[in-house]
This record gives sequence, C-alpha cells and structure tokens, in this order.
Amino acid sequence: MKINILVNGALYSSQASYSAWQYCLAACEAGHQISQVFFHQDAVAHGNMLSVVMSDEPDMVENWARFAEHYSVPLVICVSSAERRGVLNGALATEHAKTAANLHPSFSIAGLGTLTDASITSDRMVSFS
Amino acid sequence: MKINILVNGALYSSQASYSAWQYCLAACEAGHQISQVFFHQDAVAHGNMLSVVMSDEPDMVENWARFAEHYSVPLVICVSSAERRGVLNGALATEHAKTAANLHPSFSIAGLGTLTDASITSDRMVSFS
Amino acid sequence: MSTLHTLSASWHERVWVFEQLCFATSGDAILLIEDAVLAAHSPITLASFLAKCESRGVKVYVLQEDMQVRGVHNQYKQLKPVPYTGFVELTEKHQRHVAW
Amino acid sequence: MSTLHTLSASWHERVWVFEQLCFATSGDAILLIEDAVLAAHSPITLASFLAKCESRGVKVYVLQEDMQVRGVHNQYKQLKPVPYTGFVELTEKHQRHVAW
Amino acid sequence: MTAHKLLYLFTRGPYSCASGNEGLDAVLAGSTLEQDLSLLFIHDGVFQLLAGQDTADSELKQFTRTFRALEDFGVQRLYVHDQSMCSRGLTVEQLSVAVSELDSAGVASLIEQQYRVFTF
Amino acid sequence: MTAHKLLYLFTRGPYSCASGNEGLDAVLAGSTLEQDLSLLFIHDGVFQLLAGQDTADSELKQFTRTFRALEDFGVQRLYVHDQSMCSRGLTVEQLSVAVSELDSAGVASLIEQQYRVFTF
Repeated sequence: MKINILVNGALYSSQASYSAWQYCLAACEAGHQISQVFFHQDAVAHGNMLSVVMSDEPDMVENWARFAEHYSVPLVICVSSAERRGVLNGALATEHAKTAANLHPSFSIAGLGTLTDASITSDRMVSFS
Repeated sequence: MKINILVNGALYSSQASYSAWQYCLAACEAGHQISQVFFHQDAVAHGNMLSVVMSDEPDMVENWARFAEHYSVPLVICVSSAERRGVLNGALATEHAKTAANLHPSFSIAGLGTLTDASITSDRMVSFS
Repeated sequence: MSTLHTLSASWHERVWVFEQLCFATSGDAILLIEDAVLAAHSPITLASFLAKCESRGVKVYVLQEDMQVRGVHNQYKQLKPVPYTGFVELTEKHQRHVAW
Repeated sequence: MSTLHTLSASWHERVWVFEQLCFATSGDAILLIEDAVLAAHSPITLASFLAKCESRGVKVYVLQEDMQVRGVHNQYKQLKPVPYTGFVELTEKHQRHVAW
Repeated sequence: MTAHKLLYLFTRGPYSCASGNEGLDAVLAGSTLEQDLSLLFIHDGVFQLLAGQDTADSELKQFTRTFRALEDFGVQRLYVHDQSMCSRGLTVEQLSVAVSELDSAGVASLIEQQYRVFTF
Repeated sequence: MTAHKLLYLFTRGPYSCASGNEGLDAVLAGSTLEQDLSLLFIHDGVFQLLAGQDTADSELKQFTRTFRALEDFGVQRLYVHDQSMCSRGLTVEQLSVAVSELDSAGVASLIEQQYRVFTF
C-alpha cells in the first residue's frame, strides 16, 4: 500500500524524526511503499546540510538520506517553512540574494500542494509531530 | 544594572525571541545594560543568515542585529547547539569539512561557559523559553 | 472507515487530549507513542481512560520501543504493547490517521 | 532575596506548573506571559490559584501586550496587568528569575 | 479528480508558536486543489478565533485575520469543540467568525467523515 | 571568584526533546567553572532518572547515563520533587541515582538559596 508521511517536529529537539524514520523502515520491510516524506514546519531543518552530529548521537539526516536512496523515496521540504528557517537551495539563495545555499542533496524543496496531492493519491497518510 | 539574557526558543516557531527582544528594548530604555544575549537550544537558529522573512512578518534576526548594534550588546550562539542544528561560522565549516558557512555577521559562537560566566558576573539573568 | 489516533505528548502535558480522545468511536484504535507512554508506568493515571475506551469499543496500544527506551513498565493489561511493525499493521487496518 | 517566576505555557498545557507554583514564597512575584495569559480570559480557571497565591503573599501579574495581541480580557482584580517596562521593574525588584 | 474531505485541526493558541500560521498555509494549499475542506478548532486552538486581537502596538503579524477571509477561498466549514470553548470560558459570540459548535460526539462523527486529517 | 549557587531545573521527560541532553551540557559547563551546582527534577523531569532505560535496540543516545556520572564532576546535589514523583507513580527506589526528595516547601527553599536558576 502507498503511504504518505508528514513530519512536523524539529530535527534535533523532537523525537518526531526518529519515530517517523523507524515507522518508515518497518513499513518498507512489510512491503509497503512510502510515496514521499514531507517535512513541514520545524522539520524543514532536516534539509540543512550544515548540521554536524556528535559522534554518539544518531545522524538523522544521513539516516533519512540512506533510507530515501535505498527505497527510492522523495524527501520533500516545504518551501515556505524552509525560507522562514533558512534552508535554501541554489535557486532560492539566488532569488533572495543570499551568499550561500545549504540544502542537503538528498532533499528537494516544494510547495504545500505537493503534500495535499500526495495525501490524496496515497492509500494512507501518517503524521509525526 | 547589568542583565544577562538567555533565549531557548526557536526563531520562527516560538514567541521566546519576540518576548526577549521586547524585554531587552524596555530594559535598555530604562537605563539598564544587557551584558549579552545567549541563544541556546533551538534558539541558535537566530544566527542562520539564510532565513528569509515574509514581507508581513517580523524580521527577528534583523531586529536583534539592530538592537545589538544600537546598544553594543554581544549576541552569542551556543556552539554545541549550533553545530547540531547547522549554524556554522567559517572556522566551524572548515573544521567539519562543510562547503558553506551561514552565521549572520551580527552573531558570534561560543561555549556554554560564556553563559555561566555572564550569568554570574551580571546583576540579573532573565530567561525566555 | 475507522481511525487510528496517535498520542505523543505526556499525560501531564496534555491531559485534555487524553480525556477528549474518549470521543473516539467503536472500532477506532489509539496508540500511545513518545512521551505519551510515560503514563503507562503508573497504575492509576490511565485507569479511567482505559475503562472509558473499553466501554466504547476503542482498543488502546502502546509503542514498545518508546517504553523500553524510557524504562517504562506497562501496568495495564488493557494496554497492548506493539512494536513499530504493529504500528504499521494498525495503519493498514485503519484508513485514517489523526496525530494528536 | 526574592524570586520572579515567569510562566509562559497555557494553563491547559501545564496545569501542574500553575498548581506547583503555589510553592512560591512570601515576597515572590509571578508573571504570566505568552500563552499563560490565556487563562485570564476565563473567570473560573485562575480563581483558586490566585486565592492561594494571595494567601501566601505572592503577587501575580500578567503581561499586557500578550493579552492585547490575543484579545484576552483580564477577569481578575488580583491579577495586575503590566507592560514590558513593568516586567523590567519586576526584575529590578527580584534578584532571581525562574522561567517555568 | 473528485473532491476529498480534508480536515485541518487547530489545537494550539495563536502567536506563541507557528502552528496556526503554517496550518493556514496548508489550508490555502488545500483550497487551490479544490478539495472539500473543514477546519476544527479544539483545545487551545479555539483561541485562534477570539475576537479583539490587537497587534497594532506589536510587530507580531495578525495572521488570524485570514480565518475570516477563508470564505473567499471556498472554505466555509469552520467548527469549534464546545467543551474546549466552555472550559476556557469562551462563547461563540466572542469569536471573530461564524462557526458551528460540535460536542464530542459531533467531533467524532466529523472525523469519521474525513479522508485525511492534518493536525496543527 | 567565590562559588555561586546555581540550580538546574529539569522539567521534561527524556528522548522526546533535547532539553535533558542540552541541560546536561549546561551543567557540565557550570561544573568546570567550579560553581556550587544543584539539579532539581520536577514535573516530567523526574523521568530523566528512571532506572531501566534501555537503548540497546535503538539508535537513540542514552544521555541520561551522564546524570549517574555527575559525581565525578563534583556535582552531588540531585533533588526530586516528591509530588511530581508521586503523581507519576514513581518512588526513589525506581531511580538510577541517589537523590534527595523535597516537598513543595523544600523546593521553594532550595530556589530561595540560589544565585541563578536555569530551566530545561
């Protein structure tokens, strides 16, 4: 079955990311397909490639990147939340005259319509906040 | 009197930044001196110069930068919280082999000892979470 | 169509959500995750919540991994521990998910 | 030395903090800010909290700007509205601050 | 594509966090896709609609005005949970927009009709 | 410089948010400056110390181990609020580290003795 995932919680200071990732692994092992993982609100921080992980802490950005590659799942960051929190790809950085971009290559940026769309066309939507 | 300020709440998704900024303006107008504003936990996002503000929303990073310049107040970002959340100056970016740095020029990065120190040497400490 | 409700906040932070989740309808399921599992540690906290859910035909589950990490021991026989694979099975069974 | 306690969470989210803040001691002050000001809108919510604080010699204030922004009308004469300058004066008067 | 029933839950007060503002973003995105949208205000979320919010002396954005403009986007179904209102001392007359009050059974049946539920 | 009394409040449960872990960072920073530190666990914060936390099957970091090692950093005063324990069905025997129990009056007097209080 096709499952759309919504994550709202912050990268480091919320368990939402970990819970969602564990759920996605279990769902894929059970033969389901994750149609996309949409990161909204504080969760857009997942797409910031500048985060540095302490050696004994889980590296959630890499965990998501590996998961996405292994199961071919798009990782999508909400554009309006991302702009507000300073997660920019090259095009957004240019548009807003910023001197750097910081989007992790495993993530893409899109509008909230993508979330609505995927939530409708998938068989299920599961949210983590 | 010398007041040390601690901010823990996220830049966009918490009122802590706004409350602390309003408090600091009122304190300085009343003749007090803010010894430093220390941004810990999710509040380190204040130092990310890539954030883009919608035209009708308050620009808290610029509000803090203007405040700091006007009253000569250091804005200090906690180094360990900043690394975890991807807010890096040039030196940290080099150290962690990242291709970009994103620290706003009005902020500096320091360890938690700076917070303890300033909280002891100031007459007051006021926290916003 | 039935609903899976997940509850992630601590009972002590969001007692209203626990109380109001008693409007879940027969056939629905409630899964406690993250800090919501803390309530399972006390033999008193959840007693009336679980009784109400049972009387309405609402099954209540608790995520095993989140209890294990926190050292929480489940005090309730009506509260069924499930691993993440059980969470996935609950989403197969219930077409709709509400995260409280 | 006395203490200024600020409370920023909603009564409905952190009712325990409100209850336990009654351990503030004579001469202390409590200031409600951010979502904690929401409780001032209902004539029932804060009644026993304010009575307990009064009986212990603890003054309770509420931040005017945060009420105004939210459209909250203060229902309590024991709850004194102060602007940010009043917040600053409270920190002058109380040497210690605890943010709950 | 047929219109699906989508429900947006507002569970928190305005201004102290971004969930109201970013929840509205999601509602507007849903409305452009011509879906059948409902909004339910529950717990502290009922404060999103309180009339008399005054940001004139503040730099905060009064994003809650957008709730009043939702009709222009074809979104007409706004509900509040009566027990959440009542335990906070609120009445529908104090709100800035016309809403329907639902009791807990009504909330349960509203949720039962939905295809997807988004929580903010 | 004389040692100042600094109190660190832990008010939230572990793992669901970063405040325990980053609060510990602050405690360790305070200890290197040779201040007089106390820790108080209150509300859900008492769960930080619950024994039997098992992250072996998880990628989560069991940062709460550091609370047991604080003695090595010269931090010896760990307190729990008895009412917070009791309303959560916890007893000191269930905790992973030796603590003193304080009633509400004891918490008030602990706070009264402090020079600074940090909340996590």
